[in-house]
Amino acid sequence: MTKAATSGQSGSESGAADGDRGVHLLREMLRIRRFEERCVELYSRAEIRGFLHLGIGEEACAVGVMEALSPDDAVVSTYREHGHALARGLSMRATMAELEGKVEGCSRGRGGSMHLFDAATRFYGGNAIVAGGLPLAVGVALADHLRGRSRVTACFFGDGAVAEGEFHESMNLSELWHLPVLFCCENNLYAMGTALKYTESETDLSLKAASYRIPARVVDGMDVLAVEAAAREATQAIRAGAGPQFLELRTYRFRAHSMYDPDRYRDKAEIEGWKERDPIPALVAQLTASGALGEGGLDRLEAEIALEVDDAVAFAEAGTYEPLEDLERYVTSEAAPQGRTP
Amino acid sequence: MTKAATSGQSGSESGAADGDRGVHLLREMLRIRRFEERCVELYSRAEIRGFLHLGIGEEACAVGVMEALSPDDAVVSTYREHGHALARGLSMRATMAELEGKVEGCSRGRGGSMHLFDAATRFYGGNAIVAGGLPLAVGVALADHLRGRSRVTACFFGDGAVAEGEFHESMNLSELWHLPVLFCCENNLYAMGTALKYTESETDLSLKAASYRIPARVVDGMDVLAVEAAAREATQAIRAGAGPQFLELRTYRFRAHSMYDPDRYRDKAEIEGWKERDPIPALVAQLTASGALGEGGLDRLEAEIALEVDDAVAFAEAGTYEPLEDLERYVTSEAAPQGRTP
Amino acid sequence: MTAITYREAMRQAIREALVRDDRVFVMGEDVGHYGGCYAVTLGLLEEFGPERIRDTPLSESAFVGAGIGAALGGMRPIVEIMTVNFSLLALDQIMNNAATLLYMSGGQFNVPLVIRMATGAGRQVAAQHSHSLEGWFAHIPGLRILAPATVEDARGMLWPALCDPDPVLIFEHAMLYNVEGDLADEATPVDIDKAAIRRSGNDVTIIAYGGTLRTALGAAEQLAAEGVEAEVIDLRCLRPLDTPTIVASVARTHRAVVVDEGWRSGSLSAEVAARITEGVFYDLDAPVVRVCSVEVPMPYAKHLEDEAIPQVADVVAAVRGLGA
Amino acid sequence: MTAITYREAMRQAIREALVRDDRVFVMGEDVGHYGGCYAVTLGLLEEFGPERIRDTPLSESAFVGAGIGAALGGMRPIVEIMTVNFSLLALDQIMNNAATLLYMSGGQFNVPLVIRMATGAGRQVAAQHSHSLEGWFAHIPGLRILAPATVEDARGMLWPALCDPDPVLIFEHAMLYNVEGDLADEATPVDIDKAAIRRSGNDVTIIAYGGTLRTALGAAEQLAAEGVEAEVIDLRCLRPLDTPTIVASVARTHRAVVVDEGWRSGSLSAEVAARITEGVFYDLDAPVVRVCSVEVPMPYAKHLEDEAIPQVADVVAAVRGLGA
Ligand SMILES: Cc1ncc(C[n+]2csc(CCOP(=O)(O)OP(=O)(O)O)c2C)c(N)n1
Ligand SMILES: Cc1ncc(C[n+]2csc(CCOP(=O)(O)OP(=O)(O)O)c2C)c(N)n1
Ligand SMILES: [Mg+2]
Ligand SMILES: [Mg+2]
Repeated sequence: MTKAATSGQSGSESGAADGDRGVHLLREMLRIRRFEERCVELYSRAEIRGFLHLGIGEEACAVGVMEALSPDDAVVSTYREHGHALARGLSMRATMAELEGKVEGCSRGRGGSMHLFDAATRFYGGNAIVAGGLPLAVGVALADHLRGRSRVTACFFGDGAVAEGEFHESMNLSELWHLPVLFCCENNLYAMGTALKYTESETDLSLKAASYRIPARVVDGMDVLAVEAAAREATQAIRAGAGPQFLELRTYRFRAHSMYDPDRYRDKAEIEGWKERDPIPALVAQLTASGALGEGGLDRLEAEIALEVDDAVAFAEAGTYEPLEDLERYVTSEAAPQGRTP
Repeated sequence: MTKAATSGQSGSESGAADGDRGVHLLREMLRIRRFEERCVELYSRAEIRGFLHLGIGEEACAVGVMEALSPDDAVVSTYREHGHALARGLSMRATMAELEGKVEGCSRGRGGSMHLFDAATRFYGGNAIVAGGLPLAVGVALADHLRGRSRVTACFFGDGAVAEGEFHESMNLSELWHLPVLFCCENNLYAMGTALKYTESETDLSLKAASYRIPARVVDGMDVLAVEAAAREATQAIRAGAGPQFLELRTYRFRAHSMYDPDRYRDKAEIEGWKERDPIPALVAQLTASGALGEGGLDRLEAEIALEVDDAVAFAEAGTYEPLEDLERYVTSEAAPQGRTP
Repeated sequence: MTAITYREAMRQAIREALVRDDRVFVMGEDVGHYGGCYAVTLGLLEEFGPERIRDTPLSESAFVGAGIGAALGGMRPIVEIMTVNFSLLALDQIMNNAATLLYMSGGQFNVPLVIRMATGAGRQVAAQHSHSLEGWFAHIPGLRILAPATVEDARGMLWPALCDPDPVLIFEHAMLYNVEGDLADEATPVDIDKAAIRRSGNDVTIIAYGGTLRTALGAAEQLAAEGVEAEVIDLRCLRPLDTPTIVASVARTHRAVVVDEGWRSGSLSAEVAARITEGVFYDLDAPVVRVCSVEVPMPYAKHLEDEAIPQVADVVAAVRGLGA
Repeated sequence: MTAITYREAMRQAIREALVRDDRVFVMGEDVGHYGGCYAVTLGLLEEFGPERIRDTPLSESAFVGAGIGAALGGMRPIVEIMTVNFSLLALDQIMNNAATLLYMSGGQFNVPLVIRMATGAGRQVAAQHSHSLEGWFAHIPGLRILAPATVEDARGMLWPALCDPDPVLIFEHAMLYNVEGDLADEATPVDIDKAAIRRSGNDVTIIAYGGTLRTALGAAEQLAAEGVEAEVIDLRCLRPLDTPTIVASVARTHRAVVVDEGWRSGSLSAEVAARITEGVFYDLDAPVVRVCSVEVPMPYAKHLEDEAIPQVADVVAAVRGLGA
């Protein structure tokens, strides 16, 4: 791939899923799906509060990209990040506890749905300011560049974020300095209730990348194998020193923007049309056809996942609340600068 | 011209200047040049203070664009705006008085060099925040659009401004809403001491416009006739309803960024090379060759302009300082909301 | 009198402005097809069309700047920023252009712009969505800062704000949108220069605004049961502050408590306390007490959030501490 | 002892940090090829190369955000924002990321970042280049705000700032860069937690910081000639404020004047006045007096600018007004 941006349905012929790996991808998507479905229930029972943004329908994006990352790569995400977190390896327990505001949560219950964090997996959040994570990702990648570490920072954001100045500044900076950032734009066609055509004069987002000389790949975000293939190509290019890469993942959220959203602005037929492209049944069909998913295989998967979700909910419900005395902990670091050596 | 962006040296075959108009353009450029040269003297005598940014070498941009505007069009400019102001029709007196901090100045001496304003010519400043004027220009154009007025808003900014998020947001918004903005990027290759190659991963700025679907023209900014021709094409397109247009004016500042700048970062040879393309001698030669500038014509022009500059300086020096009692005037409007009708 | 919600009052005010003056238009994220993130503008797109109810891209700086430009161009824009949290992205435009152009141009270019935004905590939306930064904006010369705390003010402040030749920012506490109140059937503009005394009393003055007014009134009620009569002042206009009203009250009560949801250090409460002290130092029985938010990025968990923001009990305790 | 300028002291401090710790790097507009808009970083590009002295595009939000990210990634960035005026464009990153990540992540991600910027008026650079917004930043939990007012502090504050595990913002008043002072040949880090008493006295306490320290000291000198001994406190650290030092002094002098170049309403001076009043109300002979900037966008003309910002005479008059 040349330095100049290229686009096209690269990586979209997704080839057959080979056996175990296919099942693994399916499991990861199902985990997210079932987890989020349970979130809906918990929200309606007021166990979860605040803003809750679900990625139901978009699981292939999270799972496909994470497959292409190594443990010491980094992830910067948005407020619609349950899928990214789980696929990245955050425990379902800590994630659910977080949503329930318990101190056992991955952010001690201070973050909630929009602010999942995990140092162990280099998951840098959970950012609720649209496009606010992009400069951060550039910086994390800059640190790797300066230390000569061969790591990738994957940065997720939506189609709506592309209109923000920070998108532009971050794209430019990353290519200018040739930093190892994988920009993952989850284009679900809407920013809250505003369709892409009302927010971008040029709706082909891969052309934006071209104007920074960043190679772009347009990917079917409803096909986890296609996403994985494109993400692998892109991360390989990054590790080979090609600088930042841009993935436009064309996807769709099946549910409303948040639990507050009556979803007045989308056509029922449009939603139904996209549901027919649900990444999960699609992969199930493929794996069944190839024999990778044998007789009763899906049921076993579902049963395992149901157990995991139940366990996560039980963990969260058994969790405790951070004591009020700790309210002011971590405004600044606990380890006072000892002898002031950095 | 199609909706999709086009670029290329459009309008750059500048054709011969026909007689009077050519002399007029020359006069305007000379007025700016001599005015700014006098500013240097006044600065060294401490009559002018603060930041002083000169456009010496870039006069063709200001004069060429203003020629294509009508009186009821609007202009939004930067801190390097003496040329824009004078070419737009601000009086040299009021401009010089402003630089000397006198109440007779176009901004009552409150603005100084970076903040020239003039309601009569719809000159909306003088903005010292890089790229800060772009959203403003979009808004002025939006007002015209909403009122159905066929007016153009010309917005000047430098190559450095292109890196700011506001550039991106403004370009997108203007095309999305199809607003009558003429974006005039004075690309003088440096943002203060930082060369374009250190600030943009894609240094062909016209490609940026393409990613918003804004038609772009790359113009020799050292050729006033080329600038004028391109600006006329662009304003005609805007008036015909084609939406915003982008001009990249390739130019150069002969002097340092500001009076504080020791200009360590540019090659002497590079500066000399560009000086050979000085727009003023070039036009003089052309007009002399065509006979439009007859025997002694240039000397007469110079003499007239010298008088005008002298007069402006005398006016400024005879000016008065705003009384201290008025320090708090115009923080808010004087006309208190009468009966509160807007 | 009709009982309506704060949200509905705000919507009526916007609707009225759109009807009365064709220079008025609304612009912001999701104000149109979505109906406004707090549903304030619901139905207006259908009634007034997309030219006057303009959905914007996520470009806070550009669309606020465009509002300023449109005001310069003779329009009367109502720009909605979803919440004050996102206004940080537009602060340069607000401070360096909206607030400054008139002065810097020597009186030539005024900016008749209204910017509305939600503010405040209480909904468990955590650290990036719960700020109370209106005190910051009240620091900026050239702006008028309004904080409607009642249904009447939500209904009546917009028109005078639009009539102001200079930029006006309206802060609507997000917890108020669902609150109901009685509104006179004949809506009238309210005085946007003056603080309002929401309850009279002689023992102590409690000063609040926006979201904390209800907290202050709740405390006053509880105190009344104990025989302490608190006067409750609703600042309403945070810039310029109506110092005379505040000072006159404290001169009478000799004690003051300021309730402010902003982080304590450097909050508006400090300015109010300083003005009271400057104005009636020798009448004060005790230093002005400030009840503010704990200085933490807002946590998600309910018990922590409750602990972080001023509660009725905190105000009651503060008054008791004054020995009133 | 060697006499050096504030600029040179700052440069030495940066140089030392670059030498001592290879995780330190400098990034900002024109820090490299130009040498820094105030020439603070002059020569460092040549010495340390473009990887460690990084010229950035005009993208305040992105490069500040990148500094935060690099700090998360284990580096110790020194990010230069040319002046506080342009920091408005990066405020979202500073407030919502730098100041908030540690808390919001439940203690997992600290941000060891230093941001330097110039601040203040006095150079006739008018309304968009003369702000004093450090008081605003002092409102934000999670940040440490420093204002070196002397050559020693310019030299000695950076290293401890870099050693702080959390974000530190350093405000350098632009009028100080050319000021000379004596510096001990063996430079030592300074205590970035404490205010400094720059002059002792018992008649009145004058509190200043950054650019106004010289104004305060000038006033103290003039007052001394009249027999009034002023104690002058240099706040140095604007967040957290060293309240004990301030309050202890005023408890002794019974009178206080705060000198702050910020616009009066909602400035840091209000917080300082409020803390003094809260702390030693019954020891005060008179309300705390604030000497601040007039609330105008800064005008260009010299006489207007001088009138707008606190002068020695204003401070002297304020002290006299206190009857000290
Ligand atoms: C700077 C900013 N502006 C506005 C919002 C409110 N908001 C939250 S999500 C959202 C839509 C974002 O859309 P997109 O980037 O496409 O992501 P999606 O929600 O579709 O995943 C908006 C407007 C915000 N959080 N931050
Ligand atoms: C937001 C902002 N950042 C930084 C500056 C400082 N500054 C003033 S002019 C300038 C260079 C701008 O370059 P360019 O846009 O190319 O315009 P030119 O000066 O070359 O005409 C810089 C960095 C500023 N005024 N505003
Ligand atoms: Mg979207
Ligand atoms: Mg330039």
